[in-house]
Amino acid sequence: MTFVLSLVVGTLFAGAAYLMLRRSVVKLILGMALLSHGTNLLLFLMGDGVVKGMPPFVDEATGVTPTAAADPLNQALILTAIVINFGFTAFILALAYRANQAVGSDDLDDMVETDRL
Amino acid sequence: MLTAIVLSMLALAPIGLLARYAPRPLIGWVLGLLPLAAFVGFAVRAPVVLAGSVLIETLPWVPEMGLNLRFSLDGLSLLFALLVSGIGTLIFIYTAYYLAGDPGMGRFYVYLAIFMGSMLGVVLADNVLLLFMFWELTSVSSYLLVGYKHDYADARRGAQMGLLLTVGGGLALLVGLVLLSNAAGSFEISEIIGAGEELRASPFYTPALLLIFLGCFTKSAQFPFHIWLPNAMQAPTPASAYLHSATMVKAGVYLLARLHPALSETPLWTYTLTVVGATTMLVGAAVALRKDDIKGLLAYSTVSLLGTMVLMAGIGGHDAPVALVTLILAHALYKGALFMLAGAVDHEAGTRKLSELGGLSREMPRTLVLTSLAALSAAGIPPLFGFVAKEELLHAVTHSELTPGAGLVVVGAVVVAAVLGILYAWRLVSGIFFGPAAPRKKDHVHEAPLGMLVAPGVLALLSVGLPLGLLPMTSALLEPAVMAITGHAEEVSLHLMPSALSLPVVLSLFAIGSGAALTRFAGQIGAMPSPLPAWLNGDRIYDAAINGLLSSTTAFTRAVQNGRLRNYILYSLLALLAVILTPLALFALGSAPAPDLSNITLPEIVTALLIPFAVLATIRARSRLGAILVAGVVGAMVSFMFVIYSGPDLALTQLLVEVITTIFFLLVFAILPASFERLSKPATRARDGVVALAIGATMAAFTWIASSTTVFPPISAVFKAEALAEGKGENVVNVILVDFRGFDTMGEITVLFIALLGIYAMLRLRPESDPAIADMRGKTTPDAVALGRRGRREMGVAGRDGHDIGQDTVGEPATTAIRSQDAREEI
Amino acid sequence: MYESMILRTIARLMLPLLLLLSLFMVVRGHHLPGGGFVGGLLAAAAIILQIVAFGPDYAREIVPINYLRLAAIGIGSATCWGLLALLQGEPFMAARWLDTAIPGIGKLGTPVMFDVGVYLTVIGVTTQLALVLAEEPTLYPLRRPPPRTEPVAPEA
Amino acid sequence: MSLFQLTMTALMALLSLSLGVTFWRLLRGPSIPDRAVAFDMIMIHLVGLIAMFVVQFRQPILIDAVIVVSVLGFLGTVALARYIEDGRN
Amino acid sequence: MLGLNLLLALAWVMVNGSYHLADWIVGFVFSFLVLRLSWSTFSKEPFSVRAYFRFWSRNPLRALWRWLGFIGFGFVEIVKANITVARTVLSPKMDLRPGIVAIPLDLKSDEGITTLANLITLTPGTVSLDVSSDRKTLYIHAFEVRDPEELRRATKEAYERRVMELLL
Amino acid sequence: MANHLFFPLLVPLVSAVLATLVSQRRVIARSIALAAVLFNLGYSIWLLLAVGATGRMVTQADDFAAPFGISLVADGLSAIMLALTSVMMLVTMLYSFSTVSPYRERYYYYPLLLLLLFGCGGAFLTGDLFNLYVWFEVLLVASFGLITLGGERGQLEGGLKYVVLNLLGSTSFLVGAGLLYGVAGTLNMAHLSERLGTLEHSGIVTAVAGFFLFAYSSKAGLAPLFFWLPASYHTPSIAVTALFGGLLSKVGIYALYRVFGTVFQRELAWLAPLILLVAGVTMVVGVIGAMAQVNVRRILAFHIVSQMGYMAMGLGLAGTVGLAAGILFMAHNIVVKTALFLIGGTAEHLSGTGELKQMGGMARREPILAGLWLLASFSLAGLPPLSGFFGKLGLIQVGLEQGQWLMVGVAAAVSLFTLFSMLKIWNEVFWKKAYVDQTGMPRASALLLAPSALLVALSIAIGFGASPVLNYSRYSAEQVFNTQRLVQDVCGSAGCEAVTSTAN
Amino acid sequence: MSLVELITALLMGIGVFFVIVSSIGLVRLPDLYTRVHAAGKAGTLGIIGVLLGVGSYYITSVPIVIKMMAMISFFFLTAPVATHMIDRAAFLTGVKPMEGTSPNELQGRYDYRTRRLQ
Ligand code: NA
Ligand code: NA
Repeated sequence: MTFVLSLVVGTLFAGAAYLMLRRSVVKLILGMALLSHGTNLLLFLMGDGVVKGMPPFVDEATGVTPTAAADPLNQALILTAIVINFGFTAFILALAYRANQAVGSDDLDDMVETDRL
Repeated sequence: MLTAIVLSMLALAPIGLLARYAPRPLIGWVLGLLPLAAFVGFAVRAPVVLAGSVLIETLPWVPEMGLNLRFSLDGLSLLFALLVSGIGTLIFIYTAYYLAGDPGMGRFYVYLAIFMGSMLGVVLADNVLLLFMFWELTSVSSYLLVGYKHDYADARRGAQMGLLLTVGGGLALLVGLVLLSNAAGSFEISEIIGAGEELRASPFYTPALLLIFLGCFTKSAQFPFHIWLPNAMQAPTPASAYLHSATMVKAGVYLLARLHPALSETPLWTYTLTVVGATTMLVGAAVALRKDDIKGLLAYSTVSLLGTMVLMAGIGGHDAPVALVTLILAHALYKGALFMLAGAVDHEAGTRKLSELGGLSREMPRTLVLTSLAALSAAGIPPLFGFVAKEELLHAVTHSELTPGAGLVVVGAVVVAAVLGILYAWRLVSGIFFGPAAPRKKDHVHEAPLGMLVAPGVLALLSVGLPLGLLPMTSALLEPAVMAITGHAEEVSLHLMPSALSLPVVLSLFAIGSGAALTRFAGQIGAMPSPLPAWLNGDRIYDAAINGLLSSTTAFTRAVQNGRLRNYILYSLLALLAVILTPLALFALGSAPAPDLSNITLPEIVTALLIPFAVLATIRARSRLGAILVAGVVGAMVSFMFVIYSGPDLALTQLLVEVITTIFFLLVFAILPASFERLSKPATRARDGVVALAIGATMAAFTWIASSTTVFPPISAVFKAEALAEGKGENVVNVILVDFRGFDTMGEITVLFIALLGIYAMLRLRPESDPAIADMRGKTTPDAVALGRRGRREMGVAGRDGHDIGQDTVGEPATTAIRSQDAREEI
Repeated sequence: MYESMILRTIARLMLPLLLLLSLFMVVRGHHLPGGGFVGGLLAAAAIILQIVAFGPDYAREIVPINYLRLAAIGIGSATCWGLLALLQGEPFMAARWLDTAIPGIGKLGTPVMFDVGVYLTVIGVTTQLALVLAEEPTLYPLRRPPPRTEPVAPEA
Repeated sequence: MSLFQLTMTALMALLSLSLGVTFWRLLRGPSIPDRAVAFDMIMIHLVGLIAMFVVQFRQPILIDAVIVVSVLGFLGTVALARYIEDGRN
Repeated sequence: MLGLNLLLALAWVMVNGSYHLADWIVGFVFSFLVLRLSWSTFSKEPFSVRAYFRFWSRNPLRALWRWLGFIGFGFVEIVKANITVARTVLSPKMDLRPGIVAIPLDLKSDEGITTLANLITLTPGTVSLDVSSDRKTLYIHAFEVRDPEELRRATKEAYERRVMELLL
Repeated sequence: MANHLFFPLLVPLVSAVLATLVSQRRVIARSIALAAVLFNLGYSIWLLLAVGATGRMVTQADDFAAPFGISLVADGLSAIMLALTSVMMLVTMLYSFSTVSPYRERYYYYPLLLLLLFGCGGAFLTGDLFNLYVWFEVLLVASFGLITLGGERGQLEGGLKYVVLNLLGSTSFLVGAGLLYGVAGTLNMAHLSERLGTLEHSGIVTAVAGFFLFAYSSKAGLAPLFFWLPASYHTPSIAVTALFGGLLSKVGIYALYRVFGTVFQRELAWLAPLILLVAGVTMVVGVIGAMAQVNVRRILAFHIVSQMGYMAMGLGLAGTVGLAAGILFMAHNIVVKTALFLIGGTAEHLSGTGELKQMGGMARREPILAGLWLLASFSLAGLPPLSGFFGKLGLIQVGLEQGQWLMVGVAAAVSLFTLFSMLKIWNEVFWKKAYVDQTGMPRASALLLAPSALLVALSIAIGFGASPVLNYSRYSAEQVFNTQRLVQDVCGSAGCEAVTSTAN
Repeated sequence: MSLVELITALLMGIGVFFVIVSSIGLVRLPDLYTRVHAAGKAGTLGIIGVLLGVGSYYITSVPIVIKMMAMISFFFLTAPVATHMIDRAAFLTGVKPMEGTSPNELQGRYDYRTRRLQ
């Protein structure tokens, strides 16, 4: 399944790249959302193998975490990444909205005044 | 002591500001004490040096880089040090008269003092890096002096041209010096000179030498870098006299002389210097003859002389070094005087153009006398010191180490230059003082104040005095200098009258005779149209280069930084591909294991494959909300993957975040145009598609390879083992988050918090909500005003709006736009 | 915006239930899926539901808290629990546990309290974001930019 | 694999196929409310899938996830419907 | 509100699966907390101890009984509705005669109207579209509208009456 | 354990929270912020001395042992960066007091600054790769807030580019960290360097290093990833521009030095030619952009890019001496760049515009400002005896020793072009006659001049004290490269791998 | 297969059946207003069936049973609200009912200015 999921990661990144190359602000943001999904899934596959149905919890009966359980560390990293990304997505949303408002267009090619000579 | 002199000159530079307050021109005499003190300091040490010793002082500064405050005083340094401080004293006095009415005189003195300190540093430094440092400082002070009258565009241009050329050459020099030092194993000049044999054999010899030449040629205004010097005449005359004639421009010559013992006597050295020097000599002389502006004329004559000096440094032979030091001294004396006198004329007559002058002999007799003395010396007429120098010069070229053919050419060139020198000297004197008087620019032209003539007077009289009685003393002064150049003991005996009718004497007489004969045609020669095509003009080429630089950089920048985010992203993605795909393809792709497709159930595969479909749908969506929704489904499916593959916390968080983000999206982008416009061309889409596929394939390969190669066991086993015991929790992931790696979580909630602060400010602080600002820009919208008011209310600043806006400082673009607009309208 | 009485009735009912669920998530988070983030997001979702049903103004009145301050306080309290160890000469955030479990809640220690800080921060941030975004005027219809007079440069 | 687990796998497979069918409606539209319905149904499918996963892999701790997904499905659908009301599609 | 508080506390302990006194207390405190926070969604009057101790219903047991009956009724209706839907959806040729019908309401309370609307949605052939702003009309969409008047009557008869027994 | 390492993080954090709560009372917010910055300044100077005297300091966040928990590691490089951060923060904060509008101040200007300080501190102190990512994001989002604070159109437009392109870099960092964890199974930099050091040559590791190179290069604005920088840096308040221009852009360089100096030491040798190429192109492209611009802050923004090339060159010289030269250059550049932005910003502030064409007359009107500018711009161009000379000289010397002729040539030539474009500003803003009537123009107050004067003095001091600074840079560079010692300092004398194997 | 498992499988089978019915309805039915019927009714019953299955599987665990009951009530309460919101949004945004929808007594009842429904 890791192989299939690797392909899925690839499609997420490909979609993200394509969307980010569009001119619409909305597509740009969607592209970034896909990018973060791809990253999260990629991180997820970097753990100690992909395990079906055995989350990293201490078994109540035995009092120990099964060694075969999924890797908890990369899950913790992904959680951090998800939350950070949440903040960023919100920020970009608000920023895109305000830029959209200030420029009067959602075409990124209309937002060239700051740096074009 | 040397260190003290140099550093105190620099440190005391600010006292020049006194000139703003004290009585003028008396203050010039007071400030003149500064260089005088230095002069005395060197004079006191002169006997020791003349006796053949070298004074060396060392203070460590940055020994790690080889930079030390190491100064040495040998004959060459002494000659220059005396010139710099001596002429400096005269210039300080002269300035007080010349700039008597200028409010910025204090500033001028500061620059002069900095220059003097730096120039002393250049000639005294015994460490290449230290030398370079002072070298650059002289360029900088020259820049400030040339640009002194910076309200004028020409002054700014002249200053900039000089700085760019000299600093550019300086950079080459720096690299060359570092190379040289690396080859010699030391940064101390005395040691480098000692390593001459090794240096000439080193593979770095050629590059180092060429780079050093570049530095020296730019500094000493050698063709084709000479163009900055005439433009530097925008400087007030004292600066021209001091820097651009007597001292700074000789720094390059000084350095060539200084490194002569170590680097000379190779064909590269000899012929480069000979060709460049001779060309400069002739070009300078030829142009000088055609100049209408007296300072321009003097500048080109300086160029010519500098060429001659470089020639002397190059041709080799027993006599060249003697000629070199004699020329340096002679030129400093008469050219310094000529500049100051030209300044006096300019000061009194209000113009520097020969065509607007003439017949001033009656109004300015003293000036006439002094100018004539200096000009005669410049023309090499006996019994002035210039003649002595020219004798030595001709002696040197006839005894050079060049091949006979080359030697003959050089002799011819020197004679031609000598003839031209007589001609432009004649033009100068006759053009100012004799002939028909042009309409006066000023009403009452009269003699310059006596104080203003003191300094040129001293120099002019020295040109007379040195040959008439002081020659032995001069020889004694120059002897150790020559020794420093040749690297071994030399005897110098200058003499006014040749002992025999040797070839040099004949040539000298020939030059004087033909020069005198041609004087009556000097005017015509000067008025001849230039034989060179118009575009072959240094100034034009420089301007064209600058404009070309500006327009090409503008075109390039416009093309690259074109404001389009998608292009930037494209460049970024391509760069990413370059740095990850290359090593992947080269090193890692081979290690990829074969795909393992066992143990996959239908629900897994269906839900996993929905993700690519949803991605594709997001791309192809024609409706925005549709795209947002489909992208949301991607998130939901990813969370489902987390559920299946044992990440329940991930799934929960991911899904919550997904839905809340989608709602945020709806909150601001809810009401949208129904569909996306097709903005990009098909070709663009195809290109982007290729890039996207490449990115996707690369990432898939990375994921597969990295997830299937585990070189080292992950450390996560410890977390599983310790969760309950150490972290008192059964949810290992949560224990990591709040305990084992709680520090990450700390940072992560801070990210959320900061994002909130930023978003809140972005949405509430609205320039267009501010009635005071928005009204002027005509951009107020009721919504924005309401939001701004709401923000202010929430911030607890309601009712203080007016106060705040009044205080809103100009740094903000909003108000500045208005301000500058107002300011323009007032004019 | 058209009001929906049906939605409002259900949203009202959901508020305490979802808040309670979020508390449950936090309390059980150390042992079951959940924790400060999930709990905080869930609580925020409960309030967002009120925003959806009633609009931001009324939602502010229903649960009258300054959420930005709540977020600040959340971060501050999370830091404070970490500081406890630092003041005793141990590294920041070194865990401190009460010896006996609190009945009904379980083991209490600084990591748990830290999680509560996270919970408060996440509620504050998410809710405040939703509120300010919901208070924005609708974006469209926008005035379109004036048509380009200059020719469009070819794609780079 | 026991008969029960086999049944569950089969049911899950059916449910995931049904999910695919729903997804088609999401892609197809044509109107935004159509997509909203599809979105709602997708969330319901997710709830179902997770619930069945709970049984098949004996993962009762995932039940909280089921609850959260249901809540989010409702919230998402309602918000979507709510904020498109002013649009003209 | 106390009743609701206790109910939530009960839910808390049951969901936690642990019935110690401490759990009850924690559940009660948490429930109180969330109820206090969402007070204004339930009550027009400001929070006070008196308002808090006011019970929801005068006869909770009877209300409970009625609710259970109502739920049973609803459940049966839902199953019937689904069979209808399944038959329609799975039949090869769908023959639909849909329509949107306005139903005048006798119910007054928010809860009552909402319950009715939900019930209508879950029962065969009809879906609630919206309630008029004056709360006097409920608009429904029906699969099969042969006679609008008949539909109006049947709906009021079958559903509104039952809801009115519980809520007004 | 050096638990004091938490203080420079916690003090700004707690102050930021407090300043948020009192943000509408500007005086209190200012005082809190100033106090926190002063504390950090004092602490970082102490740390600089202490690290110089006793060597690396280490502690473990959460008291969870390395390599499992998060290590905080202070070595020379961290101490230098921390000290410079504090100084720049102090200076820009002082400058803000007289230039930032009360509006912006109330909308969490000081909390954002403090949180930026928090993020920078964390980034410079952490010894954990993923934790570094978190700190990057903290300082990134704080910079987002600061760059858009004010809501002007330019800020929004530029901010969008800044945000999006920086997030691409961040994502690459995260992906790289994830892949590295997948391959090497750990996140602690010391442990990573120990583990990767035992590999002969692992293709996948080299490939993964590419992600980090991309990520940090894009943070540092190296070619061709610099576009966000000139698009956005001139848009916010002057103080913010100065802080970002001076300090923030260097965080990427810091990360390059740190991660490629320790974790990817082997890959650095492979990548050095590429890094040098990138460095050269960056220098040239940046200075070309600067020459083309006609606005004070935009010229300076492009110069940042150009100067980044020099710092990358320090890394590309792939060795202790090269890195030391790079560190020296970075220290110089942080100071001078901030100074230039403040001085140019002051001229802009007084003139009411930053367009060269509409400025002028400043040399006569504000001679002190002019003097400061001249010193700072000459320092930037590398004229002696200012700090820039030593930064450049160090790189040139090492470059020549290594036979990197082309690189040295480019570095030298670019400094000439740098001078050229700085002269452009000097000519247009200071020397040229005033474009408008300046009678009503405000005067530069002492408070406006003091921050830049302080920095210029610091630049001169770095020049005159180049020897100790260079020695400290070398000491730091050696610390960076000496991974063996790092491993021992972080995980104990047996090393991290020993800890891991006993724990398992 | 034990009794519990049998019941579970049965309930879940019913649930899955109705969910499938709803998704087929979603595809086959002619217009939005009719599709909403399928989603609102069949979807809800389907998911309730699945949840009942879970409840029956873990019948001995009170917390799980309670949670399942809570979820079932949640769906009863919320699913109709969701369909109502979607229907209304569709009507407001001008989604046309299928040909032959009669009567349409909602037509023209929304006042776009005052945002009220008569
Ligand atoms: Na792996
Ligand atoms: Na701990």
